[in-house]
Amino acid sequence: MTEPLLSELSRPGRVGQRFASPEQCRGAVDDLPPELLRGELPLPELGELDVVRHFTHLSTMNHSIDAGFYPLGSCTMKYNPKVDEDVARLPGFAQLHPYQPEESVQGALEVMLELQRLLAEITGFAAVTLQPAAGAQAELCGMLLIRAYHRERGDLKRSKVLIPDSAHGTNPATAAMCGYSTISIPTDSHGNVDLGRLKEIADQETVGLMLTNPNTLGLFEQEILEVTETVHRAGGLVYGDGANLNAILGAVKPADLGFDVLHINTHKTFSTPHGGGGPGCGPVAVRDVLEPYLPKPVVARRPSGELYLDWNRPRSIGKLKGFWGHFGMMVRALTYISLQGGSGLREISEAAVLNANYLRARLSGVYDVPYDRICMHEFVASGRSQRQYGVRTLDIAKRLIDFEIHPPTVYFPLIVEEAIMVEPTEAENKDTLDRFADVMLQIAREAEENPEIIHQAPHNRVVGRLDETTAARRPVLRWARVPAQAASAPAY
Amino acid sequence: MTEPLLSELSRPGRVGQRFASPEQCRGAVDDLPPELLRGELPLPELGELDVVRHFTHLSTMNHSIDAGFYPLGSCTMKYNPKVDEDVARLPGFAQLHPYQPEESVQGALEVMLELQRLLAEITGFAAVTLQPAAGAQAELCGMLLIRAYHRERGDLKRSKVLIPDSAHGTNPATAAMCGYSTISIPTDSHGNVDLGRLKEIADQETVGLMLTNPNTLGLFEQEILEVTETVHRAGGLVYGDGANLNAILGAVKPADLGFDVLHINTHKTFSTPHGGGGPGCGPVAVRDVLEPYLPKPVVARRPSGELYLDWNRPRSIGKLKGFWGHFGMMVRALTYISLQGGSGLREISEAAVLNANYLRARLSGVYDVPYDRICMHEFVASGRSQRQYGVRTLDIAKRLIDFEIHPPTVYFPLIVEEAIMVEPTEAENKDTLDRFADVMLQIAREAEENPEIIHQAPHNRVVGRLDETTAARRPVLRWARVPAQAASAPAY
Amino acid sequence: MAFVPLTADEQQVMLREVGVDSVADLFVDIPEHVRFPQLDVPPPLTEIEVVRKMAALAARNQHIGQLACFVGAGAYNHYIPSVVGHMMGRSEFYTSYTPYQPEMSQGTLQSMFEFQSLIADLFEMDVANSAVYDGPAALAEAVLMALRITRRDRVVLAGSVHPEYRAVVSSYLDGRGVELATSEVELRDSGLEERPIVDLLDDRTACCVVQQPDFFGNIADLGAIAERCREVGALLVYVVAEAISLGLLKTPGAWGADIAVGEGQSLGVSLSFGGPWVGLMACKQEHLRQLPGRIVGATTDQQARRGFVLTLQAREQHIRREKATSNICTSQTLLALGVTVYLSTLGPEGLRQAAALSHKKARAGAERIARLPGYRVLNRGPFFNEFTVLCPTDGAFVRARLLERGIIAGYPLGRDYPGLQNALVLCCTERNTAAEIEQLANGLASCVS
Amino acid sequence: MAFVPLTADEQQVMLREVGVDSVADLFVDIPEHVRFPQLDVPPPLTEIEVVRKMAALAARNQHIGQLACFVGAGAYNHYIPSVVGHMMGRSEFYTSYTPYQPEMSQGTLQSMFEFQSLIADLFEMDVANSAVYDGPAALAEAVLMALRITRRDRVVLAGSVHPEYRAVVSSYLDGRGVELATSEVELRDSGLEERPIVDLLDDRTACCVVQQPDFFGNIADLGAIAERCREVGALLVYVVAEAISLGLLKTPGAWGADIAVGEGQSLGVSLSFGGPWVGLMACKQEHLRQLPGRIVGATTDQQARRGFVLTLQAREQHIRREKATSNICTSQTLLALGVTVYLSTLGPEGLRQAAALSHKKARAGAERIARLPGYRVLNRGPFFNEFTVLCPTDGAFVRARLLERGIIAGYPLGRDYPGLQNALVLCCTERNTAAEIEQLANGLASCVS
Ligand SMILES: Cc1ncc(COP(=O)(O)O)c(C=O)c1O
Ligand SMILES: Cc1ncc(COP(=O)(O)O)c(C=O)c1O
Repeated sequence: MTEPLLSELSRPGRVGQRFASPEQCRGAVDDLPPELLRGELPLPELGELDVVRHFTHLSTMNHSIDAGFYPLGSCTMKYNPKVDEDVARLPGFAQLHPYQPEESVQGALEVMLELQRLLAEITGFAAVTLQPAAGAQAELCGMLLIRAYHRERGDLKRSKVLIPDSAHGTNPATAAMCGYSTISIPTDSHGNVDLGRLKEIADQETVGLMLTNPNTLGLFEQEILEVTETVHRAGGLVYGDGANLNAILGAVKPADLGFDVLHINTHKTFSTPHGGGGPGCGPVAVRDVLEPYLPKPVVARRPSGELYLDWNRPRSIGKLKGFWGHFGMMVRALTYISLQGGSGLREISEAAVLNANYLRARLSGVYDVPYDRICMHEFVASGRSQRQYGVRTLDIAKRLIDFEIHPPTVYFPLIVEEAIMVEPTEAENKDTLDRFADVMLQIAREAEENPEIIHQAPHNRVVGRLDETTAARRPVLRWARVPAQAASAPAY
Repeated sequence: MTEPLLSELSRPGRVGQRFASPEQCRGAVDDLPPELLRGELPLPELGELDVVRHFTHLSTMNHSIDAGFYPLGSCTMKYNPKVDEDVARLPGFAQLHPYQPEESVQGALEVMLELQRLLAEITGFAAVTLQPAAGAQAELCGMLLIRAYHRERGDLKRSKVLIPDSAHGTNPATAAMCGYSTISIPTDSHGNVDLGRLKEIADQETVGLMLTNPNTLGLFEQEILEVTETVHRAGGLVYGDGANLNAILGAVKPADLGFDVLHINTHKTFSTPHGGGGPGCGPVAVRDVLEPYLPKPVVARRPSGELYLDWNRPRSIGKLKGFWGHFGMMVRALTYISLQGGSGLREISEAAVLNANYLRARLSGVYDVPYDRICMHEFVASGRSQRQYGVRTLDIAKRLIDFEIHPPTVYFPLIVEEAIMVEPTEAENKDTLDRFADVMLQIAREAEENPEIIHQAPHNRVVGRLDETTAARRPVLRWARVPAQAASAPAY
Repeated sequence: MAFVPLTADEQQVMLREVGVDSVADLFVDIPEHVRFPQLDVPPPLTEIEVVRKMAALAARNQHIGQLACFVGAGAYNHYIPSVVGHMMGRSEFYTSYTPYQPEMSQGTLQSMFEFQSLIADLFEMDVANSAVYDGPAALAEAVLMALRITRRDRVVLAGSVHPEYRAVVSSYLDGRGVELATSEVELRDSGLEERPIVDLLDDRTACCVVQQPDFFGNIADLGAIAERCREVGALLVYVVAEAISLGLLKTPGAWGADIAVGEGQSLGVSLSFGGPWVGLMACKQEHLRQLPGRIVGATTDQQARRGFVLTLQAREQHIRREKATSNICTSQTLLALGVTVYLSTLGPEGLRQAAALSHKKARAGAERIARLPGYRVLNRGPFFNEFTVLCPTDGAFVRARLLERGIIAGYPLGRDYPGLQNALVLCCTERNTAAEIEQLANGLASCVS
Repeated sequence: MAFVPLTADEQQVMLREVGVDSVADLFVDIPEHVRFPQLDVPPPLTEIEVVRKMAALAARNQHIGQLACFVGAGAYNHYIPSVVGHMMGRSEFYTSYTPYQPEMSQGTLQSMFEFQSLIADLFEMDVANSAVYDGPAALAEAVLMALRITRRDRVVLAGSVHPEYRAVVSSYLDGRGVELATSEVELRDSGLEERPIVDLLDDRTACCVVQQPDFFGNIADLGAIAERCREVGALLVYVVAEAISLGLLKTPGAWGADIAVGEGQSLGVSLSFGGPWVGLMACKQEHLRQLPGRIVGATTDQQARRGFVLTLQAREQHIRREKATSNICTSQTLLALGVTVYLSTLGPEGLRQAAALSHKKARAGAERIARLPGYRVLNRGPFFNEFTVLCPTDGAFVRARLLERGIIAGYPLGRDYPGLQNALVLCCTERNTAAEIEQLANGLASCVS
């Protein structure tokens, strides 16, 4: 059953929460000039039980990690230990005002400092900022750092950012936000950056290269050292998109590969839950030369041992977001890393990589796998050979829904036709992997024998396939206004 | 989809939680004689994610108050404000050891004392014990108090407990647990205790009368004062089953009606969640003459103001359960009563009664309502006129499930043929009541026009009607043993 | 605050449908002179106010996260994995009723079935019910069961059974003409000693109740007692107050118990100042129909899909009324769910670890305290995670002194065992650290003057 | 601990299927000399240990449940109804991804649609997106939007806009050749005064950014500014840092804003030391295709059932790459859900109350402090729930003194406004009690020496 909108459930006069009796509020705003006050306040009127039932119903219309497999490539949808949530909700973390005097938040500053140190160690870099809100903002941060670096060196003519054609959309979008132009670097037949082309293109106008490694094909760049070396020789810096860090924890430190900056998505690698589309948290790790430019303030320790926020950072790029970043996510990430320990981190990547290769092995043959070599934490298959039966990757994705499995990422990366990008993560057990593989193989058989069932999928959800074209052509982006009866005039 | 059993999900070697490395445990129990140790420990082996998915899946197979209407007569399935849960989980309440020194639990003892006072005030009695675990244990407690009272007065020949034929099963079962015999009192044509019969039966062998008021027909005993008077004249006491207290908060104090003892189900009236079948909490309120017999210990205040547990109660009936009762439920009940306040309590009963009468009015005519007068918080309809179409109350109940509505209590009270006992509670809004009435009327139409659809209901649940006869004849009450491989020998 | 969702307009419509003028008209059956009394209950609080009020009350307690906890005595401070609370916190579980309509309650029913299975396996007994109120109530029900099964009228209790458990048995038996015999516990030079319970058993005895580990922490060979029970035809009723011990110790089933009961609190249930917890109850197959409480069975629907139902309801009050095996109705399902989540999260390895570490720390504590001048450990044989210490002075006094140091120093035996005024039962779990044990020892040492 | 569920046996089977001998063989593409480095990361902790560690860190903070909180400055201590946390805590919400597959994500999608509707109505703007990172990022995106829409290259900011918001705008604009002009704020005898921003507007100006209530708490008539914007063809960008004010104040839409942004933290989001919160963003219909971030639209399936989808994705990076309106990808959906639950729980009456009580208490506080010798309230006109106070001494010093009394005494303006070293911005919400206000006043009085 679909669920009515809040506005449709509203009944004039219902109240979910009051903070005082109406009498206690009377006269409260008499001193304010009426021309500064609003008229109607057309919010829905509901009781607490209405609210609870509404959102409980809505929740049941979602798939989620806690309910089932979610092999969304590039997204690292892994299970988050429940204890992370408990820790983040401790009043000593959740109920801190960002502008409390520093002496009253020493524990919180310690969390930040320790997490910075751990992330620096794991990635091999000299310094880390925790401020960016998510990967995309971290990219902006990193590119601003690179700009500041070139600028301080008087190297002002650099304006081109090199980006592999397999890159995530945020990379070119970020370069553009910085006012840079972008040059696309092709992928070679092994799934690596085309080193030859890179060498031709990299020059004194090159700001840098934005590189994801393992790349979005799930493959480790086989000539990574030469790639980064090439950019450095041209005077550019190498920005690492760390969205795929889950593959290489304890396996390699990105700094050792020649990256100069790297962002980390804690909401992928360090297991802060994804919340239906955020919040994230995008720490940025840098080489020592870039450290002076990090956003302010920076957590620092006085000789007395006391921690404080250092605003005195004259070379800083400034602020990226309000306050100090997504502290709640930092608490979870530190909890998670503490649970795993150094040995556990390596186990994570090992299992993530083994799981992906296992699924690749089980599916390849029936599904095309364009770059069929040992992959890292994910691999990209293609639905192109199913096309002969009139079945497209989108159809396969929708059919998976019938089995309560979330479809993999589809049609990305753009360089793979009918792409199906599968990232199982280390959190899943072999039974789950086998079931997924069995279902995928069954769907491949159905494509031949009974494509109708695939075309009509999904069958059992609250809605079937939705008309996205009309949604975009004639956008309906809000409800019809709530009838604001009881709500019409300010009561006091 | 049905869900596998934990035992079926188990894989040797999987671990959800460790408390130490295996090495740290080694040697830990070397000092214990092997003949005192167990062999196999055949528990299922699962990871944390397996556990989360399993119970998340199971949860989605339940109906619940947060998901929908639950008009189970006699059960008072009302919505519980979420803040109750938050308060009960405060470490200062949830993490107290019952044997902490009293100086370290003054706040907890204050909660108990205040709740006792409030319950005494609401019911009109002199004293309250919070110790019983639920209504049934409260009944045991109350009957033991009554026994102690008769015994101390040397009145040893009383052995018969009078119980109306409409009573809940716990009433006769409790009397029997005390070693008493029971005499059933019929219900008159108005739905009241048959006063004439009561007068004939009550005599010097009468321990007392166990009376629910409003009774299980949802009706207020119209001659309640004469009923209690009759029992008192015979030297018996009147035990009040307070399961239906939700109807009369602020409307009448049961002590004013002649009851001597009354139990309260906080899990009904004072909104502690029902947990799929408990926990409950069954405070017992008594007249002053019964106070000395209350279970020990009793919370008391020293002249200094300090609270303590008074064990020095020589006339006490002893202990009913471990420690001081279901403290977690007491915290919720106090929170709830504090939120409602005196005025809110009366509003609760008024709305509960109005809602029940509204539904009675909407359904009567189409469904038989055997005692069709103003009811209190619930009413009992009957499916007997639907029987002519081959549809029974059980079928109607199952058909409601198709509409995501939990069926009312059915086939109780026993004195109403094909009983359908509806208790909407005050927590539901008019839209929900109307939808229920509409669905019930639709089902009545279906009974005439399309009984098949009713017989086959429910249609959309994870299972259809289950074979209860085989379940009872050849009971399967546990899983086949988990293969205990990794688990076979103690590792240390 | 604002829990009644009816608006004034809706109320009018409804009153009209009912055919009365006002809400007050619905209450006319209540005798007028007692109708709508004044209630001396404070006015409603807002949610903000109520949270402030309750948080202030909570803050007047020192909780065990703030203290070093060395008290057990039937209530154990084991670690509860985070996942337990998250699963119990699913509103589908905690806001549902007893699963009377199985098609709408398979979640609860299957988890109850799993609980029964886990408890039966943990105890190595044939069948378990799906919980009763708590350990003491479980024992009382077991004794009533034994009386029904044997039709005898004498009950023998070991004096080393938890005093609260014994007190509850005694209340439940009040006035039923049953003789209760209890073995005595004495303080000797060699330590605590309990008079042989076998001497109390005779052919009138319905059951013999023993607790393992006993209230003082001891673990004993129960072979002779089980043997003697068989000889006289009494049932062996076995109490497990500290269920974590079953990760390690020989089980009730293996010792030959006829009925085994226990407290499930140790297995994932918050201490919560004593409740709600969950009573465990299991028995031999032959006694199944005398077992009280809810029991869930597996069955199938018409399409042969597996499902679960409440079964054997002919034992219960709502069907059998005065002939029921017990009056129990609302029980402890949510807590049983907690136990089920806990045991499935720990699995065999986790549970063994919890038991082994609890024992190891208790042993370390006992060894440390035994070396303190003025203190004596009274256990004469092996113990699990509790041990009894004789202090140089009154046990309650020692507790008060140690509370000042942030330590809960055990359970003072004075009220229950008059000869043991100076004794404390101390407890360790996997949560206690070596540093805490050291603090305890130092605190105890400071009480010697 | 133990998060990788593969057992050793399973691993072997899987390696065989993949066709390699060991897991290490899967990592051969990594240059050997940097493969499998040592990590200086401590060994794994058990859950018990990690909870102990983190709880100890948390205990080194004083949280606002333990303090009387009079600081706002873009972060507001409003009461969050219990139900908000319970709904956000549904794992179906917090463990799902961005709703790329609408059939499996209707819960998230519908709640996002509801969020957009609520924000549009609250702001009285035509359309809202479904959130960006936070208030400052929303402002930065709004400025970028204005630059794109007007194709101009000058941005005017009121000096009374939150300093962090202004700093973020400045970083986002770095190196883009945009001129940033800011109106000055000065301390006069009559109080704080801001130089007229209208004087800064010209026909190169893409947008004029104002905040209401402003950083000092003031509420002003913005009619003239809106008028001047229209004249010069600049967009009016309106910042609401304290969203509760919209329960009471004339809205951005009513003032004529072209783009309105805000911080949603006030509306049911935990302070959490500054994040994660949620940026609100709304605009006039005509600018819709320049709006960044996720947008959800209503549509239907083939059976004409209503459903919701991510729409207008041609604005977004995953489709348009370097031509996208923004690079934003992961956003703040869970927090937007919190706002949605909050607003639907409060409804018009609750939100009006929160606003009215916050104002009432702030007024009471300001009146009380204005009477203290040595203190001066600098607001010259009406204010909402914040007001600026000139202290007899350094603001940071006053804060430190009051912390000793358990009070957070406002935000010291010294770092951001060098002339206002002695000034504090103080804030009240519906949570502050009269007793707390009295403590604050007494504390401030004690700083006068
Ligand atoms: C490869 C890659 N880069 C960047 C991003 C952007 O990160 P975020 O969503 O945290 O902004 C993603 C996330 O989906 C990604 O997969
Ligand atoms: C009328 C009546 N009496 C007694 C009881 C028993 O109460 P409890 O379930 O709390 O033991 C109930 C509960 O269903 C009831 O409805």
